[in-house]
Order: sequence, then C-alpha cells, then structure tokens
Amino acid sequence: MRTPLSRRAVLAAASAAAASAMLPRRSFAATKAKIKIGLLLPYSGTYASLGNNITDAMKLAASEKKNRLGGREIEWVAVDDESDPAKAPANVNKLVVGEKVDILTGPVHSGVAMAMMQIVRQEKTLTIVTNAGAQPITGSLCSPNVFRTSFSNWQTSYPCAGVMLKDGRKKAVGMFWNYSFGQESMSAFREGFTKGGGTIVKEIPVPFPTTEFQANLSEIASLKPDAVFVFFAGAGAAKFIKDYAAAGLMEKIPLYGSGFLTEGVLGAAGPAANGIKTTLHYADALDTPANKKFREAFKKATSREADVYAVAGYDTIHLLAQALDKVKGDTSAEKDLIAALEAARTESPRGPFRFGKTHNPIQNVYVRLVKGGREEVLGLAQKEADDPAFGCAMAT
Amino acid sequence: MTTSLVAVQLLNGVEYGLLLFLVASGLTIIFGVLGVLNFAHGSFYMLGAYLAYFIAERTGSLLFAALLGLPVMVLVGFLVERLAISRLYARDHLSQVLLTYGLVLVFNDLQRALFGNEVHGVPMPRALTGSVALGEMQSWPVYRIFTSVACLCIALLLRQVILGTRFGMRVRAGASNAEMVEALGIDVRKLFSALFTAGAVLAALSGMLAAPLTTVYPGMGEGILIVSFVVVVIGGIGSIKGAFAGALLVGIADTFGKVLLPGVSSAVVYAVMAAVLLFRPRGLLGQPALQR
Amino acid sequence: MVEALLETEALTRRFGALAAVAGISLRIEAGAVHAIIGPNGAGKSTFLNLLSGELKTTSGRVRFRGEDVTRAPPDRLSRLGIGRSYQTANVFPELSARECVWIASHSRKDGEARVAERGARALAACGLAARSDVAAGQLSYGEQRQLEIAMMLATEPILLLVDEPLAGLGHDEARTIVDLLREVARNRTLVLVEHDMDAVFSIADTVTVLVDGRVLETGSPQAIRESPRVREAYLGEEE
Amino acid sequence: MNASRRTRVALLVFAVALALVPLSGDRFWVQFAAKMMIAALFAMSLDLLVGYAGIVSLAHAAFFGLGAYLLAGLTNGAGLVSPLATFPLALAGTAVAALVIGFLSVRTSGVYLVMITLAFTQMLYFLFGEAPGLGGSDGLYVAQRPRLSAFGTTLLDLGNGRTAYFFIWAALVAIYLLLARTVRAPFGRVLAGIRINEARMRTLGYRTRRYKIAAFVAAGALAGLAGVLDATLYGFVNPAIFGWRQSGLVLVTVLLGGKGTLYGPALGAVLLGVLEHFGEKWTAYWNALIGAVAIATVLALPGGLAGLLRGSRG
Repeated sequence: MRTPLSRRAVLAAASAAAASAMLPRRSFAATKAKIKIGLLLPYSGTYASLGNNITDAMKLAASEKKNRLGGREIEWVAVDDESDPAKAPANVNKLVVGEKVDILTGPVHSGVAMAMMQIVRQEKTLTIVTNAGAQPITGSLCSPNVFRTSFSNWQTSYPCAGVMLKDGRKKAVGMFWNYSFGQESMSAFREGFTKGGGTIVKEIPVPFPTTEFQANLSEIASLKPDAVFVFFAGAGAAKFIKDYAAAGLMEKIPLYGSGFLTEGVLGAAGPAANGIKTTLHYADALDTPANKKFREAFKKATSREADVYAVAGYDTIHLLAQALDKVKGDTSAEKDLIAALEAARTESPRGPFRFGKTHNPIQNVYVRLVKGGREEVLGLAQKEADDPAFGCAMAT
Repeated sequence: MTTSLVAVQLLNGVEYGLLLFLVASGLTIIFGVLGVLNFAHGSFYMLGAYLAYFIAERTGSLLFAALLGLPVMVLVGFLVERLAISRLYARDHLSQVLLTYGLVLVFNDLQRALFGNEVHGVPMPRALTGSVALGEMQSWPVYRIFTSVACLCIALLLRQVILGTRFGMRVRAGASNAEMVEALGIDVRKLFSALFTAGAVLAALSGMLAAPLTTVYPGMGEGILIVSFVVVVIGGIGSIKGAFAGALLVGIADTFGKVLLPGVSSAVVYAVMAAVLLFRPRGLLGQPALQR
Repeated sequence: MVEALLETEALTRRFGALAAVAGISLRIEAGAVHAIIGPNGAGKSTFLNLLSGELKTTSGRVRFRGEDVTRAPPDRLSRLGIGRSYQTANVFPELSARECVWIASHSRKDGEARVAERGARALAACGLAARSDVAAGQLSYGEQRQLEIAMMLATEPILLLVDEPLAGLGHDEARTIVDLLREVARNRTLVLVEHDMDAVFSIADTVTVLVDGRVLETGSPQAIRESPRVREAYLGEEE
Repeated sequence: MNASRRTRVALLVFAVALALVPLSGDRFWVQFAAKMMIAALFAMSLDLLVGYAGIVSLAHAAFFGLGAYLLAGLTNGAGLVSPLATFPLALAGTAVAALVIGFLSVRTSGVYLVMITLAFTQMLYFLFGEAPGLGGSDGLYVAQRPRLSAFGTTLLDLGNGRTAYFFIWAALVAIYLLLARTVRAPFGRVLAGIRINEARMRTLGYRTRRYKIAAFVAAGALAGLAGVLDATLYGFVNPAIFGWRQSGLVLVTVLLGGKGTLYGPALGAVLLGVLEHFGEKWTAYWNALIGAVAIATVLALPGGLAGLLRGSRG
C-alpha cells in the first residue's frame, strides 16, 4: 500500500520550485528581518534527550556564527513533536503554515518525518532533516527542498555486513525491532551480508517497543550462529545488551549492530556492553581536531557530553550558514539557496561532510568497539559512504 | 524445536509470568475489592523502578533502595487513595478510567521532571551477579532465579495473608460483598485505604525487582500495565489465583508466540485473552457478575 | 380440569452448596391468582427469577403454554408473555412515568400510535394518568409500585410475576395496590409472592407454601389456613 | 426548556462562526479549526456510545484509524478518488469491523468490556504497525485527496483546504443534527433505558445486546467518518492513531465536555485542542496539564462543561 512517488510528481515538484524562484523577489527589507528557523523535535517522551541535544548543538553552532545567518539574526521557533506521528501533521502545519518558518529542521522520529515530508513537498519549505533516517526521505520521496544532515538507515547498517564478513563471520542471525527503522536497517544489512557471501540463518522481528527478549535469546543460543546483528536503540538497546550478556552469549556469539545499539546507553548497560562492534557515521572518541573542539564547546555550553545527534544539529547550522552567506541571507532566492547548500562542505566533527545527489550526506562510516565501558574507533567501515538512493529521481 | 529448547522456553515463560503476576496481583486486588480500574498501576511500577535507580545509585545498594523506597511508595499510594481514588468508589467505570488515566499523564511528567528522560541501568546486588549454565550455549543469570523465587515467595505470602489473617478475611469478604463488610462493622474506609496502598507497594516492589533486568526508562509503566490488564482479565478480575494462572498463561503464550509466530507475536497475548473471554466472559476464575 | 399455563418440573437452583430452590414442581393454572408464601430465605424470589429467566436453572424444567422455556433468556420470556415486577421498585428514576411505560410498551413494536396508546392505558389503569410527567424517581414509594405494575402491563403479559408488591407500604397505599392487583388479575394469570397474609388470602385462588426451597403444601387459601403443617412450619412463626 | 433554547441559539451562533473562519484567510487557523471539528465529530460519536448507551469502550480510536486507513487503502490500492465511492466504502468497512468487535465485546459488560475493547485496539495497532503491506510504522500517504468530477469538470476537490473545510463543517453539522434526532428517537430512548437498567430492559422484552451492537456499529462508523475526514485533511495516516492513548484521550474529551449531551463533547474537543495549542507554548509539561484537567473534571465537575453551562453540576 506504500505510495512510491511517481517520477512525474518529483519532476513537477522540481519545476515548481524552479518556477517560484523566478517569481519577483520579496523586498530587500523583508530579507533583512530575522530568519525564522523552525525546530520540530521531541522535548518530551522517550526521545526528549535527542531533541534537546540537537537543539543545543544548533544553538552552539549559531553562537559560533554570532547568531546570524547570511547577515540575518536567528529567531528559533520550537515545537515539541512528542515523537507522535498522530499529531505530526498538525505540528508541522503549526511551523510551516502558522509560523511561516524560513527553514524547517527536525525531526527525530521517522513517522513524524513522513508527515513532515508530505507537507514540505507541497509547501516547498526548505527543510533539513536532523535525525530521522527513513530511506524514503532521500529516496522515493526526495525533493529538491529537503536535505538531510544525519544519515540514512542504510548507511548505518550496510557497512556492518562488511565488517562482520571481514571478521570471518559467515553465518548470522538478525534480530530487530519490527518498525521501519529496524526493518530498513535489517534489510540494508541483509543486502550487504548476502552480497558478500554470508548467510542469514534467521531473522527475528521483535514487536516495537517490547523489551522482553528472553525467548529469542534462547532461540539464538540454539541456532549457534557465528555472530548476531541487531537493531535496537535507546532503552531497548540497553536492556538487550544486558540480557544478551547475562545469558552468557556475549563471549560465545559476538554481537554486531548499527551504532544506535550503543549510542547513549553505555552508562545504562555497564560492563555488559564490552565487546560489541558497531558501525556508525560518528563516534564520540573520533580523534580529530574538529571533534575535540566541538565536544569541548558542547560540554562547556550544556555540561553534557555531545553525541551523534548533537553532531547533526551542529552541522546543520554550519552548512546553513555557508549557504545563506552565499545568497546574502535572501531566503526567497530558493533556487540559489538550494544550489548553495548542495555545494556546501564542512569539516564536521564526524569527518568530511558533503551532500550527495539526493541531498543525503556523503560521509565516512566508522567501526566502533566497546572496550572497558567506552567506545573505541577501530577504523573506517566505509569511506565516503553514499546512500544508494532507492527511487529518487534526483539521483540520475 | 528440540525438547530441550521447549523446556528452556517454558522456563523463560514461567519466569516472565511470575514477574507479571507480581504486578497483576495488586491490580486484581484493587479491582476485586475496591471496584476501581486503576490505570495508574503501571505508574507505580515505574516509580518503584525509578526509586530503585535513584537510591541505589546514591547508596550503591538495591536492598537499601528497597528499604528506603517502599515507605515512599506507601506514602504515595496512601495519598493517591485519600485524595483521589476514595472519591470514586460510588462512581461508574468511566470516571475511574478517566481519573486514573489523568494520573498516568501526571505521573509521566512527574517522572520526567524528577528523573529526566535518560535510560538508566541499575546494577544487580553483588551477591547475585553470577549465572548458572543452561544447556551448552546459554546461561541463566542468578538474579533472574532470585526474582522468580522472590515472586513465588511473595505469591505464597499473599496467599497466607489472604487465607490466614483477619485482614485477609476482610479482603475476601469485601471482594464478594462490600455491603456485607460494612454491615459487619468493619471500617471500609481504612480497609480500602490499606488495600490500595498495598497494591501500589506491590507494583512498586515489582518495579524495583525488575529494574536491574529491564533498565529504567520513561514510559516503562505503560507496557507492563497493558499486559497486566490482560493477565487480570484472563484470570478473572478480583481473583488472585486467577491472576497467577493468567500470568503464567500470558508468560508462556508470549514466549512461544515470539519463537513460533515472529512478526505477529505481539497480537498473541491479546488473541489468547479474546479467546478466553469468548468462552468464559468473566475470565478463568472470575466471580459471576459483581453487583456494581 | 383447567389447563396449566406454566409448569415446573423438579426445578432446582444451587448457589454453591446451597440449593435455594430444590426441586419445585408446580402447576400455575390459566386465569388463577397463585400466591407463593414462605418464611424468609424459602427461595420465593429465586423461584420467580428462574421463571422470568433472570437466573439460570441448575436442573429441572419450565414449560410455558406447553413449550419448554427452561433455557430461554428473560427478553424471550417477556415476548412470550411473561411479565415481571420487582420487590424494590425497579423503575427508571431519571425518566418520567410516561417515558417509563413508553419504554415498556415500545418493546412490542407495532407502530408508534399503538405503543403510545398501550402505555397511556397502562398508566390510567394504575391510576397514574395525572402523574405521567413526573420523573419516576420523584414519585412516592407507593406510586413507584403502581408504575412498576403499569410498566409490566404495558408489555401485555399473559402471566404476571409479582414480587412482594406491598413490602414497605403504608396501609392506604397497600390497599390501592391490592385493588389494582385484583383488577389486573381479572383476565390474566398472576403469580404473587407476598408476605402480607391478609392480602394473600383476600385475592389468591391457590396458595403454595415454600420452605427451604421445597414445596410444603399447595391448596386453596382455606386449606392452607387450616393445614397444621403450614401452621407449624410457617404461620406459627409469624405472630 | 429555556436553557435548551439558549443552548440551541448558542450552537447556531457557534456553527455560523465556524463557517466564517475561512474568511480570515489564514490557512493555519482554517486547518486548526478543521482539526477541531474532526475531533468534535469523533467525540460526539463516542458520546452516543458512552453518554447514551452507557458503554465505555477503548476501541474507539481503532475505528477512527480504520476509517483513515481505508480511505488511504482505497485511494492508493484501488485508485478510487471519488468520495462517492471511497467514503461509503470506508464507512461500510468500519461499520463491519465495529460489528465484529461489538458482537464480541458486548457479550461482556463493565470493566470486562473496557478491557476487551482495549485488547482489540492493541491488536489493530500492532497489525498496522508491523504487518507487511499495510504501510508499517511510518504510515501511508493518501495518494490523491478525494475529488469528485463529472463531465470533465471538478465539482468537489477535497485537496483544496477551503473546500475540505466546508465539507468537514457540513459533515459536523449534519452528524450533530442526525445524532440529536437519533437520541430523541425511540432508538435513543431504548439505549438510555439500557444504560439505566439493562436487566429490567431484558425482562421488558428487549434484546438489549442487539441494541448495544447497533449503537456500537453506529458510533464506530461515525468515528470512521472522522478518520476519513482526518485522512482527507492531512493526506497522511499512521498507526499511532490506533493507540489506546488516543482512545483514552477521546474519552477524556467526552467527559470533560459532559457526556450525554452531544454538544458537550464537541466543546470538550475544542477546549482540549486550544489547550494543546497554547499549553504547549506555556509549559513543557502540558501532558500533565491535560491529566490534571481530567482529574479535576472527574472530581469536581461530573457534568463536564455542558453541566457547567447549564448551571448544574451533573
């Protein structure tokens, strides 16, 4: 029942964007007014800490730019999306139609992102996705006015297959939360693993957000694979890691996953997490000047540790600053602004960053290992990984 | 599935069921005697878990957390009953659903304000960190055995209290006929207040016991609440024995559902409940129509 | 011999170990006023509830106009022509008297005009015509009893099961009800459970005495009054 | 009588005022008001069940969700665009689901009914969230908004915000009038009798279960209509609309507004909508605010807003 966006609709959208760029510009005075940036992020519920980190990192980046983008002062408008897709259309409208934000950023939850895409593709609002990794955002639903500074689910899980195969693990069990994030991660891993000659013995979908894993752990123990690939995040990930270790499986069957398995949960999981290998486009421990500078500044500003979510927020503002400087803050020059963003480059805390054809990041994906309760960077899993852009007309 | 795997899964199911029973027992007592459908029961579970985390992190001891946390929950349970629930006894189910639903929203935000949104781990007591081998691949953490035994002990204790004490006799009388209890000159107000508090404490205690296994996170009360409702309804509302049977049934059905029917496993327990209600509209061990 | 309108055969209802009704076999003859008396806890109300289908029988049978209705639910029995009124007035307190009888009457759907007319007739027959707009909950205790009977009549029953219609009423109110019942019973069959012996003996054609869920004796009021067994088991206790 | 006339005048003024909202020209407020109206319709449909038939169901969000998903499915899967086809089909589908769920649920009563309806809601929630082919957890787009054309001209295009607004307005007014009539009609009075004393209704000869199922189906179908309108307005459906919290929220709406009045729950929907919109700016803890409002209503205002307006407390 999913609706792949027809090629014609994308072209229509693209040409409409082009057409509106040729409309008479708004008066110059208008462009000198404050630039309104909408934040559609969760500030309550399970993902609130993600929303807060993204927001604070954006504000940190803005302060490094003296709170001005393209010469215009920034006005932030935040809406708590509660990660509730049922309320998402109304919340997006609040920002896009009600507040008439110049640029929309967010969200964390991909269900919310889907509601957002529906509206911003119609309204042509310049939108930067700061977390949600759903494939369609830069795939079948891609749109010239939508960029993403975080990741696509594919990018976080496909490279993991290569890492496992390189470690000599040919027989794997996959276990994932049965919602789109988990499903897309699993299918990316499956693609990479089978392509590289591995066999997936069994895929175990677990209802989201259930955290009762005992039955499936016993099943894994009886299947005796070479390794296990999992997708869990947040509280579920912490619980899974503890259960996996407590069942005595950690020493016998190595655990792999997309980086979200260990992001933000190492404290809660404790020593149980030692030995887990994951792939992600960032690692707290990345030893680069940009990362060190960023982490120190974030700590100073918020007295919290930065994380992968904060990085996306931070980069969003720096990329926007570049592009808006180029068009001198004129957000009505849509076509130029989009072109400027497409050309923007940044030496992000995560490494070199640029947008690909579908407006998804092209970025390094790292191999990380938990050791002594801390994440270590083992090296690159994939250099300058680009998303395969399933069904995006802009890719060609 | 091999026989040994079936046995292991059965063990998993029973272990899960025992924890469910502990949460559901308070719910079923409160409903059976007070006639109140308490949606806030999951919030008490969550509060218990958060208290365990909060105190254990500062004192380093889960036992200490329980000793310090349970009195707090006695106070919370007592206040909630006095200030809100006690005004509902004569009211319809709709009012109860709404008031306790409102409590859920309030408690969720209270948790947010007091403890934040992060996921927290609670370390197991050092004496219980080991594990025993279970088959060639898997091992069984001692703490899980401990919680199972603890749940079983509490179940037996409950049985003893209900069948063997004056308080228990009043509770049984109250469950079958509240007016009679009043006629017998028992102070119903005090009885109800004590029972509600006991239910809240039982829920919190389950949360504390479970905390090292589940980690502590926002919204953890709601998942368990819904499953506990299923347990209570399958067992027959008001019946502790029924809750025990229901909890084991749900635990085992859920465990095997996950293995045999992946992808639709979440619907399994609800299907079991619907099936039970079709044949026994008042649950496995439910009383025929309470006059309420 | 007059045809039996309703017949029970070893009708039994247990609550756990207690048999509230223990094997009652009884014939209710068409057109009769059949009173059922007995000390408290004799199983009178339980017996009525079995006849009206509100309680399920444990064993035994009930036949109504020759048809086995043992397992029939209350709504079906009502539609077959068994009406029921209650010990404590069981009206709809929030609705007006007119609405109460309307609801009763509407259960036989045969056009709004007839429904309304039947309701009005029942109200008038029970002497409540002037009180039809008063909320049932606001009526006096006696009037609520009258309304109970009016509601029952509005369903045009053949057999009326009336449970303690006089309980808690003053002398005058009780007389009104007795007169009403006598009037009602003229062309219907009435099963009456009642404690007030004067009332029972003044209107009943047949009296059955229940003790401990069993039939002690059945006979004419005269025969019952004179039965030594009844005197011993029952009447002796009452005053 | 006087009070009810005042209510009627107030409702008329309110309906006219709603009809004038699009004149403001502000698309956001038009859409905001449209959302309120859908919520009002949804709450009114539940009031038929809760306030009149006395059935407390937690399955109501499921019917809202089914209506929305059916519209999306019929549009995407079968390519149906005309509301003349999609609306009746979606409503019929919801009604059938309500018939099945109602049939199974009204076998029980009271708390058991609350629980079994909760179970059905959860089952559907998981089904739409996980089963392949139903859109999954991210939801679905409605490929084309309902549009009615004949002879090459478009008669009704619900993709147009203003047209959709008036359509929703008309649906709300029509359903209010229909429900107001229904609850005064014999059917509604029998439902009231069942709510007050079901056992007595049975001894009066009513097959009460049939009436309850009928109420369940009618309320479910109208909830489905609210869902269809929601999907029409936003063009997006997501399994989150099935959750038990949504069912709980609409119950709060009904009680806050005053059950058994129809217009009360509609008012409740407006109040909660406004509270949500502004409360969120005012405090990060506005969920607790809604919780507090629910608690206060139960404890202090059993008659809800409608009771307050009528000057009585219940």
